[in-house]
Order: sequence, then structure tokens, then C-alpha cells
Amino acid sequence: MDDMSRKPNALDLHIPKPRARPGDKPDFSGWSFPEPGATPKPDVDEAAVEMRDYAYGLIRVLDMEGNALGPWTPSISAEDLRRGLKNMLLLRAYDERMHRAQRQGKTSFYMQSLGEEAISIAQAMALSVDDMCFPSYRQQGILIARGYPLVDMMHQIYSNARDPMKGRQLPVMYSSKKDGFFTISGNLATQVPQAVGWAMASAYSNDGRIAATWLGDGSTAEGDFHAAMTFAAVYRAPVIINVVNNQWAISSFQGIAGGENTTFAARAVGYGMPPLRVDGNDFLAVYAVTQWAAERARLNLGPTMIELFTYRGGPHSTSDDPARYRPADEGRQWPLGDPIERLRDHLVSLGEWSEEQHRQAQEEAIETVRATGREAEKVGVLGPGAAHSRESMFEDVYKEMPWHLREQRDEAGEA
Amino acid sequence: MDDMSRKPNALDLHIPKPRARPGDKPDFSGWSFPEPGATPKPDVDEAAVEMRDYAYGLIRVLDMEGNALGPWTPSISAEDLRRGLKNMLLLRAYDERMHRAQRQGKTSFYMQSLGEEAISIAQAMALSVDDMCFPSYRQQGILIARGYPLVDMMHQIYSNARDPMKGRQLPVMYSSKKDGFFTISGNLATQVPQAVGWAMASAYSNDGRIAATWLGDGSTAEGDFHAAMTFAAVYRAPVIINVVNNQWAISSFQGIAGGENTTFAARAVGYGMPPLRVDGNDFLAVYAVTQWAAERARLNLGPTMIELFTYRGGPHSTSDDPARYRPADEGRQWPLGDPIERLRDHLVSLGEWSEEQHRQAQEEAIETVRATGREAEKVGVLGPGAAHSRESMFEDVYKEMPWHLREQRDEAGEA
Amino acid sequence: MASMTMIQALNSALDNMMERDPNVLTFGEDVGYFGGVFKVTEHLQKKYGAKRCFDAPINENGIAGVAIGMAAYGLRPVIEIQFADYMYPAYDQLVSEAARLRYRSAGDFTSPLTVRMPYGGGIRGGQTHSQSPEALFTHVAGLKTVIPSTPYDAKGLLISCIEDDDPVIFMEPKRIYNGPFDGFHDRQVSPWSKHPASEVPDSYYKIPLGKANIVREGEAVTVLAYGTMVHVALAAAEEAGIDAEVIDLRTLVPVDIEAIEASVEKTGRCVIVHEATRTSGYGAELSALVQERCFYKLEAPIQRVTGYDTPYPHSLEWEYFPTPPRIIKALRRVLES
Amino acid sequence: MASMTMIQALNSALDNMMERDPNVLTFGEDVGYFGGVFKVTEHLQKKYGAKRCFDAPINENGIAGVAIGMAAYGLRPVIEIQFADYMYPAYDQLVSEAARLRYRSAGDFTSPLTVRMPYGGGIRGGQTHSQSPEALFTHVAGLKTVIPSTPYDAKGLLISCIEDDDPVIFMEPKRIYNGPFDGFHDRQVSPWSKHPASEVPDSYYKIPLGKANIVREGEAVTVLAYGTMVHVALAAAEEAGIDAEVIDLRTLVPVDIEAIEASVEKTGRCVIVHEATRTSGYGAELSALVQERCFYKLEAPIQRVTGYDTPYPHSLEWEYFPTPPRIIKALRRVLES
Ligand SMILES: Cc1ncc(C[n+]2csc(CCOP(=O)(O)OP(=O)(O)O)c2C)c(N)n1
Ligand SMILES: Cc1ncc(C[n+]2csc(CCOP(=O)(O)OP(=O)(O)O)c2C)c(N)n1
Ligand SMILES: [Mg+2]
Ligand SMILES: [Mg+2]
Repeated sequence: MDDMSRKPNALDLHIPKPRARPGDKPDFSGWSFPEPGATPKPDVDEAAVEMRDYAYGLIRVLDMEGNALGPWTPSISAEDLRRGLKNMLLLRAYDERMHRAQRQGKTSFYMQSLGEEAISIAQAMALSVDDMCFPSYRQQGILIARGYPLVDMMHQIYSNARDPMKGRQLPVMYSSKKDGFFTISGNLATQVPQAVGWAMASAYSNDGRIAATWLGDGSTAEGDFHAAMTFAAVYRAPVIINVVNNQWAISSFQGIAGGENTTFAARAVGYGMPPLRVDGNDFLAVYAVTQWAAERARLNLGPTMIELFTYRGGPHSTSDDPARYRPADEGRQWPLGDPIERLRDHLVSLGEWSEEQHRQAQEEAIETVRATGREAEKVGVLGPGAAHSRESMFEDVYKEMPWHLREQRDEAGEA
Repeated sequence: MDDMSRKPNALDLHIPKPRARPGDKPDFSGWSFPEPGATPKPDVDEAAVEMRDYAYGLIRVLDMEGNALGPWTPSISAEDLRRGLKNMLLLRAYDERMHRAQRQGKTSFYMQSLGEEAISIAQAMALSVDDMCFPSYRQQGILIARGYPLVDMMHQIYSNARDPMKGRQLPVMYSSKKDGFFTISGNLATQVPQAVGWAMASAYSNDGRIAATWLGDGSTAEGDFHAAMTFAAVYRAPVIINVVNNQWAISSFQGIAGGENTTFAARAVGYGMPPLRVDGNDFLAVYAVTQWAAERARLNLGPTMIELFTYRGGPHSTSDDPARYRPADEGRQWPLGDPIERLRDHLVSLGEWSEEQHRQAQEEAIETVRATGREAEKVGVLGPGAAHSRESMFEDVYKEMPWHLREQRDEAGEA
Repeated sequence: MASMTMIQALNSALDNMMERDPNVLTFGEDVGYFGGVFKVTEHLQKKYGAKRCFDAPINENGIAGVAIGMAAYGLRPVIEIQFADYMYPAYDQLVSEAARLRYRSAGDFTSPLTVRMPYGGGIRGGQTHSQSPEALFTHVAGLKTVIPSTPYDAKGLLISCIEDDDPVIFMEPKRIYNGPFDGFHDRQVSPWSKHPASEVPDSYYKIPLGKANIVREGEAVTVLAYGTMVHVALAAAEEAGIDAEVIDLRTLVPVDIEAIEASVEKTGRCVIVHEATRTSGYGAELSALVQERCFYKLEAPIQRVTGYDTPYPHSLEWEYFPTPPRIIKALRRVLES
Repeated sequence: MASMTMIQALNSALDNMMERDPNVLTFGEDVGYFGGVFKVTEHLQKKYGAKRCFDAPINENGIAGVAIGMAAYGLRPVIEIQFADYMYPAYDQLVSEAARLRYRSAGDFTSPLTVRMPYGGGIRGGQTHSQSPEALFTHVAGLKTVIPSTPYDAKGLLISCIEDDDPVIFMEPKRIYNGPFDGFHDRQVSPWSKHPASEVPDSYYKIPLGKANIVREGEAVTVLAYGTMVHVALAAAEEAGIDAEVIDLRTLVPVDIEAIEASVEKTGRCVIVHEATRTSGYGAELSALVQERCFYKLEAPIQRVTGYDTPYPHSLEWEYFPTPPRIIKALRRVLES
């Protein structure tokens, strides 16, 4: 270093710090959100320049008593709301059991979406079934909402004989083309430019389908995010880019990803793209903004970026212990509540649901997961003896196996 | 493709197109700029949120008659202005001769900064001499403004025996640590995160020096730009990120880089960073905004991004022929004129300069370049016989030459 | 049938494929209106419209990532990386994504993508316009790597790559875009029109991937080369009057191991030539393969003639370039031992 | 002197260097408050402050690019890439910039940077937490590549890397972070404390780069390995009762060629072991070097025991991993021929 003697008004390096660490009490002081119903709803063809302020607000429909308020209130039947609620309950029960299964040594790894259920479920319901999803590893709810067999999800988690991925991928790295669910990557944010490319291909082909993609607050720092935003803006791709801001990467808070000076929705402003910032724990608001963005894209009006403001309720993954870097009760004190309870309260206030029905639905979800779990575990769990043949390890590297892989396969056989 | 039959309201792909191609007349219709002097000047510690609108305006000081107007008018002596003008003349004369030298086969490659002279010269003058510059290949004016020997620049262009880069680099890839000029890379935008890192190191060291970096409109699409903006914003690095928007990449116009839906300055808004957008052909305005950003950084108030709005007057490089993709006279019709003429007119209007002095200064610049050119060519030009020893090719790969390079050096010797 | 340069042959391949298959499109930096800095995509935008041949933002990672998404949709994108030296920003999408989609999804998603990139030196391009990074692709399971050496091969191989259902890295030896180059930079260079392999049909044809081409038969020593170096190796053999068998690999992965083995079994000697830096270059893999499979037939150590382990220099280019004298030296060494 | 795991030894190296040199700082994803997902930087933020050990945004290219700028300023940054599998986004900055600053500026600017990255499998990490991309660095002129195999070496080598004036890629075999691993995944694993090389001084010491370590002397065959595979190779030799000389390379570039030559000259046989995919892996370079330099002493073809040319599988991990039986098979093959 050329000079360590601190000069008068010398420079100093700023390192962002979260408001609370273990031992501190959670601190949301000074956070103020617009009132539920207070944010106007723009026409679907509103010019992006007119929408900049949406980057700095928060679209909310449900108040904390379960009332739906304001122009963003979607027209969605009580039947569909109940379906959404049941899917969130199923997702939570599924996460809970799979997380436990890893703890019991039945698989190597798991990632829950605890507290973020409204995002994957409501967004999947707001999209058309044939729209293509490029998720991160925390939107397994899309598969549930689209009716992908729960048992096949478990087969993947257990890398067992029925694992559609043939045991090749880490748990939660699902793939289902027929359900419009792109193969999950372990590399953060790579799916985002891919989603833009898929959307461009759909437009190129004069197709009617749009693409949607999800990445976390921490992942927005990756170069892929900039690539995706740039290409989406330049070619006006029919894509929805969803940033799930759950406040944390692994141990680093959203300030390290650039959330200290502005919102993540503001990134969209930089590209002249419409931003929508929404309470991610508000099923109705999430559903409504997704519908708006999907309609805009389908009308060939281009991309929308949505920041879904939420909180990661669980550990980052089964390899993580959040008690080591954030207050244990930060999640429970989250000012925007729990997405399941809030939708329950709404349905109850509508007279379309009751505590009793809720208890039952919860038990059904848990029982479904339990029964399905037993079925999946009968097929097998991850163990010393792999369920797939050694030969299968050499397949699908290429469409046809080249000579060197055939040799390696045979050589492995002799071993 | 799943379906080529165009459905009702099917999607379609948007490909940006420039307003004019060869054969068309240049079209700047509908372009409107704020009046010179019309843009207010914020306090140096103004909050970034308050500065968003600067991303969509254009800071101008000089009107087209050479009058300096408004709050951004810098306090700079006539002496310094004359120095700036002479440096711009020298830079243009240098570019002109080196471009010709390549055409004459004296070197392999050259890149001019024609029409962009105010940027490198005024910005270098507004920075402290020991501030560190991370330029692209079009800011050679920084070296001229800092008094780097013109003859050494030519030695580099000719890869001759006195080339400080030992003939290793393509022409224009200068480096001079003692002049605060970082080694130019052939890879676009890589210097931008490096500049942020250097600035962070300066802050880490409680130093007083700041960093400045330059990249083109096209290069803002690179992932490095996003990395740099993110790190600069997160750690509030004392750095100025200059985007030189000269309307063209090589053959692709700024719309392909994402300039169709918003400005490049708007990118800064996305990161909560103060944006300044300035007439890059207005020496005084460029000087003033750079001073503002430098003072802000030096006060430990963090980074600023500046969009310098200009026009690439020449071909992209000697390998390029712009007549094949843009109207030949687009540059001459550029609404914001020529930076040299505009500063000349200003000095004349101040009574600090005359047509006669200008003619003389021009001749002096040309003569200096001619004389220096002869001197450099005496040392040598790029030719069949390289000026540097074969052995030198193996040096500086590592600090000490490892065995395999020693062997390769010796083996090469036997050949 | 017409005489074409390699650039014209590549352009013809793209033209044929865009004509035949509406799912084929091409994009990259300056490839649209301008037709590419080397003109490989010239006229295609005019002929097929901007949607099928367009300029991309300067973000190689984005170009690759977007192409992968298009390929997953069902298109067959052909992307251009302006210089191989600029593929590094795209490396993650190519290695972590394109190469692995099929495997990780057990065939659910694939990435039939062709990545074109001019590579190699000898054009006074300095260290960022001269690189030969093929070994960075041959190490990656799931990618195929192809390098042509003539206009005829360039067209037939590029068409095979576009129709291949796996991602293919197609590296174009830019030094011989406009004419073969024998490595004697100080001698008169001849145009492609004088070379038989510049006779290229206007219509569609394919050259299979994975098949090498014996461009010179010989008994004394086997020379393995690809791209520009095929011509340099031939010139070296001629110049030295050595009975060398010169094999143009054409496909690096999967390599034509039968052709290599058959030749080395016959000659018992092997010289490998490439322009890339030596350490961990593709020559190392070729040397290991030959040594493992032909050990008992080898009569002399396998030699590598390669670029040196330095960045590609500007003024000392011809000291760096593996010229015929260097190849001849290696040939003599293996013959004398 | 204390018994340390490799993680503790690495932590101790960083601690010593931050203590000695105010220009040393470290950053990367989760390395600050949390101390890194593998705990290598634990306590350092507390001890030296957030400015000297901090979290970075999830942008590996930015982490590398920023570190290069810091190094150009005069600092000695040590960056962590959370998993080697995530180094690809940083590849351009490392290859095009860090590796070439000195050369392209003729020594005007340098990049004394250390890039730490856990690599390798055997931890059920699947294809994006198990890769061994060392060959992608050994091919790059201007970079050094170092891989330790014990706590003692890890500390001494890391200190040498930090003090080295060139950019160094320091790859950490994560499978043996907490204990040596002999490749028999179904057997009881022993902790480092039972291993002599876990005796690590708390104070500063260095192990020179470019020097290999003969970890087992033998006359019958030379085994070249590094990282985790050193332990697996030793176990194989023991298990098979073969008089193998096992060389732990420690530095891949520049490699200790004398040690390799001396051993193969003695044994006349060579087996190379690594976990990376075979084609164009570093084993190819080693094979080529040995073949070029020891040809007349070789009594059998050099064998490579490596990962297969597929992405790293999840459930079939132990079929993929080069286990002792596979190494023994190769040892027997070279001894029988
Ligand atoms: C390219 C890359 N770098 C680093 C990682 C390691 N990693 C996995 S998840 C994660 C945190 C991601 O945080 P965020 O994007 O906020 O998503 P969240 O987990 O909160 O949903 C990190 C650093 C990775 N998987 N890929
Ligand atoms: C990573 C990378 N990709 C592509 C190129 C090729 N290239 C050199 S300059 C250029 C255009 C840059 O345009 P811009 O950023 O606007 O700068 P300008 O030349 O206008 O000053 C391109 C595509 C490169 N040098 N590096
Ligand atoms: Mg997060
Ligand atoms: Mg430009």
C-alpha cells in the first residue's frame, strides 16, 4: 500500500452491515410500506417511463386482517383461492418432510421454500399452464401447482430408481419439460438469460407462450442478471423476471447484493423496463401483479421485472444454520406475516373457509405427504448402493455415446 | 419450433434499428436537449435519490455560439482552457498521423478518438494528477493531458525498440503506472471492476486518491459493467464510472446496447448511484461534471456514473469502414458540434483567443506530431524484423521465468 | 460448384441451413446489418430478415445464455463469438449449461447449439485477437469441438454441426479465411482459388463429425494437426522432403482415434502440431492417447510443436508461430531417434 | 505446534499473513461475518475488522476483477470462490487479466493475487459442488496452480501463494478438509489428528512453490497425484502391496519436473491419478511430459486413472470417483506389461 498514514479527510471503505445479528432483537424500525390497496394499477400498456415509482413502493392487496383492498384486487374465484391455499399447505408439508428426510439421512441435501409459498403457487396459477418457467431452486411450488406428481418429486429427492433425473442431480434440481419447468441449475442466475432466450424464441416463432424466471436477491449480482435484463429490454422479450427478495443470500443480507441504496425493483428502471414491487407474502397481490405482467407480455408489450418482497423462513439449505448469522426470531417477527395464514384469514373473512376446514386441509396435506413419502421410500432412498446402473452414468452426455465414453463405460465395468 | 402458424395476436420479435443507414439522410429529428445552463447543479453531497432526473437530461454549459451559461460553468482559468484546447489539437493531430501511419503500413492497427477529444482531455484536467485512470482504448488524451511523452506513445504504436510495452501489445494498448494510466486491455469492460477494486483499495488504505474508468455505450452490456456498478454501489467506492456514449459500437448503434428504451445514465439509477448525463462535446460541461464527481468521491461520498453523450467521428478502428453501416455525413451533422471548435469559439468570445492563434496552435500541433513522428520512425516502425529479442518474448510471463519457459526460450533459440 | 474462400463457404452453409430450416437463426456482435467483422454472415439479414440474422449486445455470456434458451425452445441457433479470445465471458453458460442440459435433465432438455468463433494468430492481432483456446473446450464433457482447414470442409462440417443435436464449438482458423497459409509469412500467399478444396457446391452437403482426413499419405512419421496448422505441416513435410503422413483431425472431440492409431501403428513416430500454448494444450491429450494406445509401436518420443507458454505477442508474432522450420526440426528429431 | 485440520491450517495461514502484512485482506461470498461456508475465514472478521475480511456480492467475475484492481494498487487480496464449480463466471478476469497484466504492461502492473477455491468430489455434492477444473488453469500462461494434500502443506503453501508476486490459483481438496480420505468410502474415516501432517506450527512458515513431495518411496512404479488423490493413491499402493513411489506434486504449474523425471527414470513405469475428467485433464500434460522426457526408460504405457468424461454424478458418485481398486488395476497393468 502506498501510504497507510491516515491523511486528513482520507477515504475509508464502507462495508454494509445488517441491522441485527444473533443476540440482537430483530429490527424493522423505520420500515414503512404503502397501505394495502393504496397503490394504483396502471393500464397493461402503460409506458415504462410512467412506471418508475412502482420500483420504490410496494403493491399490497390483503391487509393484516384478511381484507382485500384496492385496484390490484384480482378477480379470482373462491374455488381457486382454496386451491391455492391447499397447494401452499401441501408445499409446506412436503418441504417439512423432505427437510426431515435429509436430517434422517435419507438424502444428501434439501432446500425449503418456507415463508415463500405464495410466490411459486400464486405465480404458477396466474400464468398459463403452457407458459415456460425457469425457476431457481426455491420454486418447487410451481410443480405442485401444475399437478406434477408429488411422488416423482420425492423420487428425485431420493435419487431412487424412479428419479426422473436418474440420480444425476442434487436433490431439488427437478426438470419437467411437459410441465413447463426448466431443468434447475446449481449455478445461480444462469436460467435468467435462458428464459429471455426462450421468450425470444417464442416471439420469433409467433407463438403465444411467454416465459417466466425466478432468481434471488443475492443472485441479482451475477452477470447473468445484467445479460438477461439487457437482452430482454433490447428485444422486448415476452418474459417476466422475478426477483425473490427474501432478505438473505446464504449468510449475507440483501445489502451485500446492493439492496442498501435502493430496491431490487429499481434495477428495472435502469433498463427502461417496467418494475413492479409486491408483498410476496400476499397471495392476492402476487397473483395480480403476475397476471398484469403476463398479459403485458402476451400483448407483445415486452418484459416486466417483479421484485417479490418476502423473508426466507428457514435455513438456506440443510447445509446451513441461520442461527449463526441472524436473529432466530427475525422471521416470526416479519412485519408482513405468513402467506398461508393471510390467505386463510382472507377466505375466512369471505365466509369461504373456516378454522375447522383449515385444520382438516392441513391434516390432509400432511397425510398426503406422509402416504406419498412411504410410497417413495419403498422405491428407495439415497444410500450406499446407487439405484441406477453404472452404465447409465455414461448416457446422455451426448445424444450418441462417443467411442471414448463407450471405452470408459466398459473399463468401469471390468473394475 | 412447436408452431409456426401465426396465431391471432401472436407474439413477434423486436429487433432495434437505427434511424439512418448508408444512403439515408442523418436523422436527429425529435431529439431535444435541455438548453445550455438550464440544468441545476446539486450540492456535492446531494442524496442519490434526489438526483434521478439527471439521468434523463443533459448537462450543458456552452451554447453553440461559445457562451458559457448556468450553474455548471466551472471556474477554470483561460490559461487552462488554452492548455485544454492545445491538448485537444495535439490529440487530433496525433490521431490523424497515427491513423495515416497504419494506412502506410507502418503499423498493424490504430484507433482514433476523433470528436471525443473533450472527454479525455477535460476529464484528465479535472482529476488530480495522481488519481488512477482505467481507460478504454479511446482515451489516449489522458496521457497527452498528463504530459506523457508523445514519442513514447508513438514507440508503442510502432512496437519499436523503445516501445515501453516491448512490442507485446497491439497499438494503442498503452500503460503508464507513474502517470496513473492503467494497462489497456483488448477485452472490453474488464477495466471497470478493476477500477472499482483500485478505488476500494485506496479507501481501504485511507488514501486520498480516487479512480476513474471509461467504457463505451456498447461495452455497458458486458457483465463486467454490472459487476462494477454493484461493487461500487455496495462498498461506496471512490470511483467515477464514465460511459462514453458515442452512438456506435462497431457497426451496431446504441439501441443494440440497450439505449432504445432509456439512457445509459439511467443504469446508475438502478443501483442507487448518482447519474450525471453530459454533452460530451462541451469541454466546460465535461470538466464541471467530472470535478463534481471527483469531489464527491474524495469526500468519501461514493461513486458517480457519468454518461458522456457524443459521437464517434471516425471509423471504429483502422480495420473498420463506417460508410458500410451509417450515413457518411452523420458525424458532420451531429447537433452538438465539434468539441474543439466549440472551445475555440468560447475562448474567442472571452477575448482569450483568436482565429489567428488557433491557426498557429493547429500548425504547431501538426508540426510537433510531424517532428515527433520522424523521431519515432527513426527508432523504427513495425516491420518484418521485430525490434525486440526473441528471448524477451519469454519474459514477464511470471516474475521469475520457470523451467518450462526457460526450456522453450532455449529451444526457440536453436531453431 | 464454385470456387469459394472459407468465408464464402461458411456463408453458404448458413444460407443453405436458413433456407432449409426455419428454426435456424444466427446472431452475435455485428453479424446483422454489417454481416460480421469477417463477413461470414453477409447478406443473410437482407435475405432472411432481421429476425433471423441480427446484432447482439456486447455480452458473450448473454449471447450464449439466450441461445441456450432458444435451443431449449426448439430452435437451432448459430451464434458468433467475434473472436475466440472473447469467449471467456461466455464460458460459464457453455460449460455449466449448454454442455450439461441433456445430462442433468436425463434428456428432458437439450441444447442443439452451434458456437462459431474465429481463432488463431498470424494476423498481427496481438494477444486478444490471436488465441487458440480449443483445449478449454475439449476438456468439457458434453461439448463437441470442430475445426475445419479448407472451404470444402468448413461448409460440410458447419452444416453437420448445425444439424447435430448436441452443442458444438466450431472454431474457424481466421488466418486461412481468405487463402491457405503455409507458415512462410515472408513468401507470396496464394488465394483459395488455387486450392482444390476451394471447389465448394452451392448446395447442401455434410461432412460427418468425428472423422479425420488424411491429407498426405506417408510411411515415416505421423503428423497430427488441425486448422491452419494442417497447411503449415504439409508445407514442412514438402519443404523437408519427409515421407510424413499428415492427418487433419477436423473433429477434436470426439476425435477419430482409429485414423490416428492406424497411422501411428504404421509409422511408429508422431509429431503433434498446434498453435495454442503447449502446457495442457490439446496436443497433450493427443500425445497421451497415442502413447497409451501405440506404446509398443513407438520408435521415438512423440513431439509437440506448439505456441509457447506466453500470451500471444504482437511484434514477435513470427517467433511465436509454429513455423515450418520448427516442425521440420521436430520431424527430423523423431526420425533420427 | 498443534494438531490442525486442513481448514484450521488454512485459517492459520490467513491469520498469520493478515497479522504480518496490512496489505493482505480477504473477501468472497459468505467469508465475512459467517467465516465462509467451510469456515476457512472464521474469526478473521472479528479479529481484523470488516474491512479486511468481508462478504462479497454473488458475482465471481466482480470478486476477481475487484481483487485485480486491489492488487494493481498494491494490496495482496486473497479471494475465495465458494466452490471451484463457480469459478467460470470469474474465468475471463483470471485468464484475460490477472494472468496477463505483467506481460502486457511489460512489468508496469502486476497482479499478486491468491484465488482460493474448494474443489473435488466425494461429498455427495452433485455436478455443481464436485468439479476439479485445475486443467483449465494449467493451460493459462501467467497463472500458477497449487493444490495441497495435508494441513501442514496447506498452510505453508498458502503463505507462499500470498507472498508470491504472480497470481496463484490455490485449489483446496474439500473432501479432506476435515480428515484424510483413502477412497474407501465405506470404511471408517480417520480424523486429521491421527495423521502426522496435521502437526502444524501456529507461526508463519512457507513451503516453496514448484517443489513436489515424495510421500512414499518405491522402485516399481511412479504414481503422480495431488490433493485428495495422494491419499487414495497411497491407500491403493498399501492395499496392493506394490512398491510404488507416490509423488505429491503440490504445485501443478510450474511442476517439479526434476522430481518426476528422477522417479520415472528409476521405476520406468508411471501411473497418473486425478479426479478431473480425463480428456484434456492435467494428467494428459503429465503423460506427455513423462513420455517426452523419459521415453527410453519407459517399460510400459503410462496409465491415467481419472474421473470419467461425464458431469459429476450424484447417486453414482462412488462409481465415478477414482477409487483404490481402479488405481490398483492400473498399477497391476503397468507392472505386468
Ligand atoms: C455461480 C454461483 N455462485 C455461488 C453459488 C453458491 N450459492 C448457492 S445459493 C447462494 C445464495 C443465493 O442467494 P439468493 O440469490 O438470495 O437466493 P435464495 O437462496 O435466498 O433464494 C450461493 C452463494 C452458486 N450456487 N452459484
Ligand atoms: C469481450 C469483448 N467482446 C468483443 C470485443 C470486440 N470489440 C472491440 S471494440 C467493440 C465495440 C465497442 O463499442 P463501444 O463500447 O461503444 O466503444 P467505442 O468503440 O464506441 O468507443 C467490440 C465489439 C472485445 N474487444 N472484447
Ligand atoms: Mg435471498
Ligand atoms: Mg460506442
